[in-house]
Amino acid sequence: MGYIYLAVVLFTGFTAAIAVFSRGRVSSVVALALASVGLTASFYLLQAPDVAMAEAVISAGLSTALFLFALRKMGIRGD
Amino acid sequence: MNALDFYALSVFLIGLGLMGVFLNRDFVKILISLSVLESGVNLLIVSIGYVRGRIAPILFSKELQASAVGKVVDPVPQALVLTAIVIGLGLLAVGLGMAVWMHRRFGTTDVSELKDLAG
Amino acid sequence: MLEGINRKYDISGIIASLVVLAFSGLLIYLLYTQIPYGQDKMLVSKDYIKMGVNSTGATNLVTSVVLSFRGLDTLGEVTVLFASAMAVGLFLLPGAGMWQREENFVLRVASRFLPYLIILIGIYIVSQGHVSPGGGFQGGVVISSGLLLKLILKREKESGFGGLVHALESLMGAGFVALALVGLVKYGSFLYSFGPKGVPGTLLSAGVLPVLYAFIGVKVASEFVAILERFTSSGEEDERA
Amino acid sequence: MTKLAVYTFALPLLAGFLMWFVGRLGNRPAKAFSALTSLITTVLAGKVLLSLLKGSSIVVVFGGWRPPLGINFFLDPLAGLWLFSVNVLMFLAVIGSGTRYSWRFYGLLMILLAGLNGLIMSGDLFNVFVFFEIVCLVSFALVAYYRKRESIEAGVKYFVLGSVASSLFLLAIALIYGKTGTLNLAQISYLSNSWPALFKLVVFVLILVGLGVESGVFPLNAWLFDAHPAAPFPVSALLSGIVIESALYVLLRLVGLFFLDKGAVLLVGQTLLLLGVLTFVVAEIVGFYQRDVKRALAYSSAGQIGLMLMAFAVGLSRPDLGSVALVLLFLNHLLAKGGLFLSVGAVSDRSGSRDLDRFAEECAFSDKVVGLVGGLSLVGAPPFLGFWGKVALVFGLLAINMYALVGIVLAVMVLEAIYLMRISSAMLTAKGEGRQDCPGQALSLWVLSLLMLGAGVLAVYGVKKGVDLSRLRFTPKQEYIQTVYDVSAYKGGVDIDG
Repeated sequence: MGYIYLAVVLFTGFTAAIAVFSRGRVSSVVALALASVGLTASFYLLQAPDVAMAEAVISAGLSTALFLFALRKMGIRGD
Repeated sequence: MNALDFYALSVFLIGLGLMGVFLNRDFVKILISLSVLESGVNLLIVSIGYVRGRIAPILFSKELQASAVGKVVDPVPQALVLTAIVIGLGLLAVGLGMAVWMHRRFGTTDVSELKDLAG
Repeated sequence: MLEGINRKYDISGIIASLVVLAFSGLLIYLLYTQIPYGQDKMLVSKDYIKMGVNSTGATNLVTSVVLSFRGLDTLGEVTVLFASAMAVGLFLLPGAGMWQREENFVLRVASRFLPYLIILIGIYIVSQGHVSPGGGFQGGVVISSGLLLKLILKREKESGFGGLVHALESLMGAGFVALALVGLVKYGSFLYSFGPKGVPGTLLSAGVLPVLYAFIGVKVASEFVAILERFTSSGEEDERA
Repeated sequence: MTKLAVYTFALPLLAGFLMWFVGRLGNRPAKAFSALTSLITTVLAGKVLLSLLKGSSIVVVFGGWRPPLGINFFLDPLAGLWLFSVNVLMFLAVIGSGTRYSWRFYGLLMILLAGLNGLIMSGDLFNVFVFFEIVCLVSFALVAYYRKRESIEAGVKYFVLGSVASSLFLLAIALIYGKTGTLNLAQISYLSNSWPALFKLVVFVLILVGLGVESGVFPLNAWLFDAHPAAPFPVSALLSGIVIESALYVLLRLVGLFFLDKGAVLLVGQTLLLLGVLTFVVAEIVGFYQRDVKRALAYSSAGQIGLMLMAFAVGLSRPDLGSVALVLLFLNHLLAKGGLFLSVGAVSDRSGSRDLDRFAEECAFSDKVVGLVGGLSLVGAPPFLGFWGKVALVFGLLAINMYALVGIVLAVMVLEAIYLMRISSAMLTAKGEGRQDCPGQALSLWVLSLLMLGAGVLAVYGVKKGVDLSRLRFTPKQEYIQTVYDVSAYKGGVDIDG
């Protein structure tokens, strides 16, 4: 059981670091989405199904869509 | 049993988010760092409510309802985080609205250039 | 990977990082000493767990906390969303969809039936909110993502969901407050969860909680459709005075 | 009486939700609708205040659950006064807001009012955070309403600082919940005596930073000096008049409840006093050199917040002087700054420039009256509340023998007087005969001037009769805990009838 914990924690931390420190905006939005997926898994492991569903749908789903739409409105083609 | 548990991850995310906000100059990247910061705080709240070896606070069966106090995780932090995640999204929508409009008016979303342009 | 980023590495950047590092260290120390991980630290929650089901009728304790014990937070939460939809309405103006130029066959076919499937899932999540994990917020967002397909393919002449969405959003918000006020007038306290408790675990249980969550579900769905409509539109905003 | 308190929060919310429908009829009906709503909440808040002054504090219970289980509102006479004055200025700002704003503007104002009313009354920690978020989010949107280049920079800076601050405040809530297992302010206050020093220090710093940004405390108020001038004038009147004060109110309420056990009173008092002096001195000195009129007024607002912080710090050891000074300074600043921003803002919009020499060409007569009365009371000229507030503060500082501080504060007060009088004289000596957009503006300016004069007369009368204002103070810990509910009887897990 401990390994799954470790895998989720490392995955989330790594993707969040990419999201904050990567160069391109679209690549860091995608990294943020992956971090949200990792976060959803963490909430699942923490016995919080409601929060996992909310995190998956809102942070992984809608936030990423909003970011990409905003970048699209700014005319940025995935620099 | 695992030293690297969710407290460590949430504090790592909080630190990462704070650093991202201070170091980045591009407003969209600052918004991303803010989302990471908020995720860190949300994860911390839920992991404060977690109790090892207990199950989610859904009392689906009769006997679980009878003796649930010792078997179930704390529901209150989950309720708080449910609200906090949606607040975070509300803030993000307003922030991205500002970013788009800032880009349209200044041609860039670089916060540090904002000073001399608007000055 | 780090050097190319337009970032400020002057003194303030370094000081900020050191402060954040020190703060994180202090936070870790504090957490592990004061709030041990994985141990039962509940005080008020013991009451919620002990009497949650038979006093609110909802088997999902998180829902009973969100709607009944701490209902005011959720009302505040709904207000935050309403204000952010209105604020986005201030910044970005509606207009035609941005994607109609590239005629995309897959999207066109998918958008005929897929949204309705997604909305069905969303309605299920909202309606089961008080029995199994899920609820108004999660279900509402799923419904709005279902309608997203329709939004993306909106052509110039097609009118968006504009009027309907705003009307729904406002009505649901007002409905939520009205239900809360009924609790105040008839039962003496704002947001009182009245109505038949029913058999816990069945659909028609937990009195007014499913109705409240339905209001929230439709409100959240219409709010995000309004926000998404603004974000997917190519409307050039005018110079407001 | 508890029902009235809930209506002051529920009605503006309902008005905000229904604003879209009223907006279909046009912007003027929307303005009329929000003026009506804020008038009703002002009357209700007035009745609540009267009953509070006569009777004892009120505890409002939500969802039918008694305090430790459910969320509760707590109203003491000070909260009643704050609530009433917030609603008064909101009503006057709505009718005094001219004709240039859309229905969305008034919808956001109504939600801001609901958020502020909830923030002042709330007795639950996470509930304070949610209302705080509402107030912050609406303030970001209102500051950036004009979407000019200048308000973009103000809006973005305010957004980033505000978001970081609210995340840190949520972090403080997480730590407190982890440590105590409850979110009810009275129960946390009861349990906070046993917190170790390091934990208490970290939570104190987090709450101070989290709420300090919005309340304009010194190192964190960089956003304030761009946001107020760039915002539409009714918004800058509200920001300076009630939003930063309500954030300060909540900060002082939480500090009063969690951190003032016997050991820490001196330390907390010193820190707040230092922060207050820094906020006051830095804001006034920089304000002195401002050519932009609205920016100068924003610096004066930050200065007044510094004075209020000092008043609270003095009030910890000398409650009779400190808390009286806090109340008088708050009321004076609300009326004077609200009036000044409403008139100066409108005048500078009409004349198109905010520079000290050219902004006043379009001054109408009522603008001149407010310029004079507002300037005098803000500076602290004798008959007005500002005078009594500053005197009480100075005496308080002398009482806790901070003589050096008194010297600095008096010198900087003179500085503040100079640059405020420059603005008032510019308005008084303006030759042109300006015309206001709508009669509502003149009405609200006249009402504010009369309120200031009336308050001054009442203060003189009160001083002669020796009326004691000691009830208008933050309820001390013990009394707060007793009024909300019997903490010791609550063991947790014991079966309480729902």
